[in-house]
Amino acid sequence: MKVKEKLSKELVAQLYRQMFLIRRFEEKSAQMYMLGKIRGFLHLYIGEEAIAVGSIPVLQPEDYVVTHYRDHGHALARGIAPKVVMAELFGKVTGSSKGKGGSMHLFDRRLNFMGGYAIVGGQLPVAVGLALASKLRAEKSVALCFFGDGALNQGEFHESMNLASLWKLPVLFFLENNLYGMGSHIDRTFAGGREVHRAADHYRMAARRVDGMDILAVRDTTQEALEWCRSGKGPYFIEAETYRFRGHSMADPEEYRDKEEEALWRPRDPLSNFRRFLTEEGWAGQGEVEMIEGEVEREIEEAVRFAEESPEPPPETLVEDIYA
Amino acid sequence: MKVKEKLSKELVAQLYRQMFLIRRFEEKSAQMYMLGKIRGFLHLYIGEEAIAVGSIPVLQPEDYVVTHYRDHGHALARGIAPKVVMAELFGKVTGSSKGKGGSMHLFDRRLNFMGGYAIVGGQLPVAVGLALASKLRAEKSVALCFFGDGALNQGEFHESMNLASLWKLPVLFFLENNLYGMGSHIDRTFAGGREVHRAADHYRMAARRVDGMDILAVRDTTQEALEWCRSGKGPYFIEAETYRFRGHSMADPEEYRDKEEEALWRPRDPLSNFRRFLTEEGWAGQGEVEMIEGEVEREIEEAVRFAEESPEPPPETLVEDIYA
Amino acid sequence: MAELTLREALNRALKEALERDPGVFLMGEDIGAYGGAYAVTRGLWKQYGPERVRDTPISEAVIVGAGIGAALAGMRPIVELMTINFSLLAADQIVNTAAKLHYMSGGQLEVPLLIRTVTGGGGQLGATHSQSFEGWYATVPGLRVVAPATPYDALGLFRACLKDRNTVIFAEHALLYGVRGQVPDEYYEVPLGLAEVKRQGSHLTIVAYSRMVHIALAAAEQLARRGVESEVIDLRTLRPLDTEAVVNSVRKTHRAVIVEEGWQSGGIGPLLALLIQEQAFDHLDGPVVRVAGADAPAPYNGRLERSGIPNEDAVVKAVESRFGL
Amino acid sequence: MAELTLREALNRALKEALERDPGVFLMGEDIGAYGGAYAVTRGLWKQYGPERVRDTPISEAVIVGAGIGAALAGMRPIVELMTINFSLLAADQIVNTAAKLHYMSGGQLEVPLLIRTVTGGGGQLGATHSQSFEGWYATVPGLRVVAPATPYDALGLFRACLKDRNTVIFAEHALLYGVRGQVPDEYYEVPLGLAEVKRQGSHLTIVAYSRMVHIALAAAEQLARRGVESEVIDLRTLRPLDTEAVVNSVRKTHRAVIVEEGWQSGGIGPLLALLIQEQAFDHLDGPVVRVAGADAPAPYNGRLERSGIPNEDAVVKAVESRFGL
Ligand SMILES: Cc1ncc(C[n+]2csc(CCOP(=O)(O)OP(=O)(O)O)c2C)c(N)n1
Ligand SMILES: Cc1ncc(C[n+]2csc(CCOP(=O)(O)OP(=O)(O)O)c2C)c(N)n1
Ligand SMILES: [Mg+2]
Ligand SMILES: [Mg+2]
Repeated sequence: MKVKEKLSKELVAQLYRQMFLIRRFEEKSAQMYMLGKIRGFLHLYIGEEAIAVGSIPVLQPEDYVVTHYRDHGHALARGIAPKVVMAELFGKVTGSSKGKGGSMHLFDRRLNFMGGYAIVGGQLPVAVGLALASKLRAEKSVALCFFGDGALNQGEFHESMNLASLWKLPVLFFLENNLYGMGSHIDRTFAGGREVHRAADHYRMAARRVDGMDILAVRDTTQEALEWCRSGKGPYFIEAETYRFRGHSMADPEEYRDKEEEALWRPRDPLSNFRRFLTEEGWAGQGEVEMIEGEVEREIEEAVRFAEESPEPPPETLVEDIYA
Repeated sequence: MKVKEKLSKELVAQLYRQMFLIRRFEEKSAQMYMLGKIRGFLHLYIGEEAIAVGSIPVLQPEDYVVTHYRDHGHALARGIAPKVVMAELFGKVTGSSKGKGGSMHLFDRRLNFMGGYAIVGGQLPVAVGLALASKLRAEKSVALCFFGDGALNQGEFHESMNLASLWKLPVLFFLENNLYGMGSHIDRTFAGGREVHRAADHYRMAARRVDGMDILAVRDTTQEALEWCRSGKGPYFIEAETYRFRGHSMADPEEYRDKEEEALWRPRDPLSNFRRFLTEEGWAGQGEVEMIEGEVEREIEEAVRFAEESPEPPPETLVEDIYA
Repeated sequence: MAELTLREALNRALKEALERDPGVFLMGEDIGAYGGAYAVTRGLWKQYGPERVRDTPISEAVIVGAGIGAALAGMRPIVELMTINFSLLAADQIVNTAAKLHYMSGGQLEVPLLIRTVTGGGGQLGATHSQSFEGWYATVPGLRVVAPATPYDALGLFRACLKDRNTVIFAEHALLYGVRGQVPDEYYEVPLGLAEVKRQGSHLTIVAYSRMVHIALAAAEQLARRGVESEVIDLRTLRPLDTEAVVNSVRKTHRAVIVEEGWQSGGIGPLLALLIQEQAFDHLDGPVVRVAGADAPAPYNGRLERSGIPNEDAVVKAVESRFGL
Repeated sequence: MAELTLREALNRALKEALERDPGVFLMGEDIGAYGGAYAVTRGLWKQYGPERVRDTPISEAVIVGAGIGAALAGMRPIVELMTINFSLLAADQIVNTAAKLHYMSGGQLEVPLLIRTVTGGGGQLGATHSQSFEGWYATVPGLRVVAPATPYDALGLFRACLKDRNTVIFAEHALLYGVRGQVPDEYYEVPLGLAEVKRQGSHLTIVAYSRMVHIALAAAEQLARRGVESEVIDLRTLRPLDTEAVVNSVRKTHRAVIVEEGWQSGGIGPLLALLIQEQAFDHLDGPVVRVAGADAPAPYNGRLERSGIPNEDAVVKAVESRFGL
């Protein structure tokens, strides 16, 4: 049931633009963190951009996205404006949560971006409920739920997989397997071996593994999975193999990964590879690519300026929005 | 790696005696419940006796047993005196927990009977810890952990399976699959289908299914599994297919099982079948069997008398044993 | 008017909710085919079918989490946690997710989730099955906590909860399901955050909620026989807490007794005592008195268990010994 | 004597425990190769190896449950829950199992399990990562709850916990790890259940624990400059609670202020206020005053977050406005 679509210049440029945007956004965030403009925990998505950009743009507006605390990439791919995300990281009232959520807790109700969840595994049951609502109302919405390899060992992962499968709910479980949960390699935390998508077998759930560094493969697999979910066949599980090029968070001493492993993954950088694909396969000229990059650079600068200049949330907001 | 042992008259008589003891104990408990001598929740083990008696007597004294709230059978099979269990059900100070635990919370430290746990799935992590201690001290103790099909969908089950397998701990996971968790049939709660022992595949754990109504098959499988665990190969998962002949608890309106299903299981009654095996295969004469039964009847009567005549726990014990 | 048990009042509440709002659905362990562990949902599965009255696996975390998700998407889920003891398995979803999404999203998301659950002891179910955690949930900003004492309040509060846009812990006491009371046929609501004076009096104020309201009323009856008139206040809602009603009464009576089933060291009583003495210190004739459950896990033995739960004698004795009344 | 940070004191405590008792082992998320999220276990994995310093999957329930099992079997597990926020995922094991096995078994079983965890806010981590649940755990019979404010107390209390035969929640405040203090080279213990007067005074009593002790001391300093002498009591242990020490001080000073970081409606403060007014009512010049965190989830924004956590000015202001001092 391959759904490989015909690529267009516009599409390819658009995808590159989004990946580049995330990369630069994250690099800028790191810089702002060092400057003390951003505080708390900051988890970067660098190296994993092909997943968010390969999958989220395939969704319809009525679909839902939930994810973990490493959520900037997903938020940007869903269309939250960079300046609104940056303002949130700066803790400003113009941020997506008026400065009250922070990096790990991004949301946009209008975009059905139902959030970054900072408790490992905590978003999975929520995704099941979003899909349940879709099914009960006989809608076509699918709940796309991202989580890391670390979440595999949380009870909530299993309870969610079981219920989604049992009730045939349109959840697309999307594992971002970057091999590490903080400093722990998956081989030291998960007893099931490396074919992690086989976790779905236990629940008789459809599953596939995909190269998470290859944006087109991710896109293709996501389309296939969404079709499956929308057709009422129940949930689907995708395992994307990927790697984070930075530490777990800005506080990570990074003493646990060996340099050889890192070196093995570097050439798989989804961004530079897709850039090469664009230019070498004739989808875009060097000039066009640089134009995109220039635009993005400016957008990021503008986002920082916006965040910088935005006001802090007024004191009374401390006790606002506790109850609806 | 079959370990089928040679049966002896003594062994066979002993096994029958224990099964009959549990059966009569449970029937008497039900009666005492109707009389208001026992209160709270009371879950009977009738129909499942072959599991506890097929497995627990195979253990060594240094092995551990943990189980759920349907725990009378396991407690008796491990050797807690019927009168001590009955006294606990009566809430008397002579009971295994001085009347403070009740039916769902039986314990005997000296017998390494580490308890009845009344939170579905709650005993599984504890079993993992007992096995961890065994491994850390390089002992041979195995933790035998019973749980029901209802526990399969609790996160704690999965977290426990994963950790036990990851760390190669000597846990014998023993699923009493009686097809129902309260009023819910397994097909309505578990997405994985009927080959439930395959749940272990996800954790690369050794597993087997056994006829839980056949005490010798249970015994054989348990021996095999214990050998596996003791040899350092890690945990083992046994699924025993069984059926409870009574309601979930004494409060169960029993409106959810159809009579045909019940009728299908009745002929598989582990007790009457083993009785027939004994007499028909010449392991014991009718007279011998009746003698055993008579002894057990008297032991049960004695247990009730003991429970009846024992004193209530003194008032001050309300606030005793909160801290060690 | 009809005389209903609290169980019947709740059953009516659920039926009404299912009738009026297509967004309402029920979800929980054995609420369908089995009829509910405490038979509150009896009959609803047959009438509304397994799509709207959903039996779930024993998976408390995802039951609550799926309720949150469905609520986010605009449905009106009513989730049953068989007892509040098991809610600990869903505590993360309740406290870290349901209670916080509205705030963390800067007001964008709403989680109108109603969590019905059974609280309290006295049934000889032992330590793991006899706890009262509603007081703890009442400490969590973002949650509402409701605990009715009568059929009238149960139905009226339930309706108010359904209109509320936040997550509510609706705690039903296991031993109150059989309690009877008059319930109007016409629609009415009992607003959240409004305590009720269940008995008027001028000598002292007894504050309670859920089953302890009945204990307080019985104690008041006993005290009245010797001329001591107690005002009995039923909190009904633990969060928001109607401090005003309590403080006003204490300003009048000058004496306060708080009766609570849970552990001495927990519950809503300490907070209420703090607020009373903060706001009515100069009106108090003596310290705020608290009568609470023993600071012990619940024992199975019936006599022991009862000795650890406040009864009317304990309340009367406390009034005598602390106030010399 | 050596000057150590609280982190170093705890690292020494862990090392010492591993040295002295072969039954001791550590277990938790990323406490080994990574060195601990807050670096408390740094170096131990290299020194004691992966068998005794065990990295676990992210599975809070089984981490605690396996600790319980190992403790039952006679080992001396020390478990780290990365933060107390995540402890909700293990709340069932802590409250329904660890706290109850001794009681439910009629005294047969013991669960000498030490659970280290990080509490508190102030790090701009947002609502899910900035909570203080130690006060709630302190309401649970069967548990002990400890929350040190200084390196000296951290090491001394840790040793006492290791000798105790019960499950302990050992709550370390994220913002105190860098705090320095003198720590004797010789062995000493700080007994559980014993508060300490950290500063003597006669005009009022300020009670606090963990980070708020430092706030209380700073406020006392400020008050002293205008001649108001505060007695500052560090509870150190929330369960058992040293009510006596607090009440004795209040009997002397006639004024009590309780400072706490957590939500207004939760924590140990309300219980303490209840007990103070119960046991020292006639000695009080006015109501027991409480200064606590805002009754709101923690916001990310730093200025907002700080405005919701008591600081010395808030304490001083409360003393001024409530006592006219
Ligand atoms: C329940 C819980 N336990 C622990 C943590 C601390 N923590 C935050 S992220 C993380 C690692 C998660 O790894 P993974 O799921 O693989 O996601 P990745 O960071 O690799 O994207 C841990 C342990 C947490 N946030 N929640
Ligand atoms: C966490 C939790 N949820 C719900 C319950 C209520 N409950 C008690 S037993 C039971 C069914 C368990 O079924 P199963 O595990 O199959 O065991 P069986 O009764 O069949 O032996 C339920 C739902 C509980 N005790 N604990
Ligand atoms: Mg990862
Ligand atoms: Mg079952």
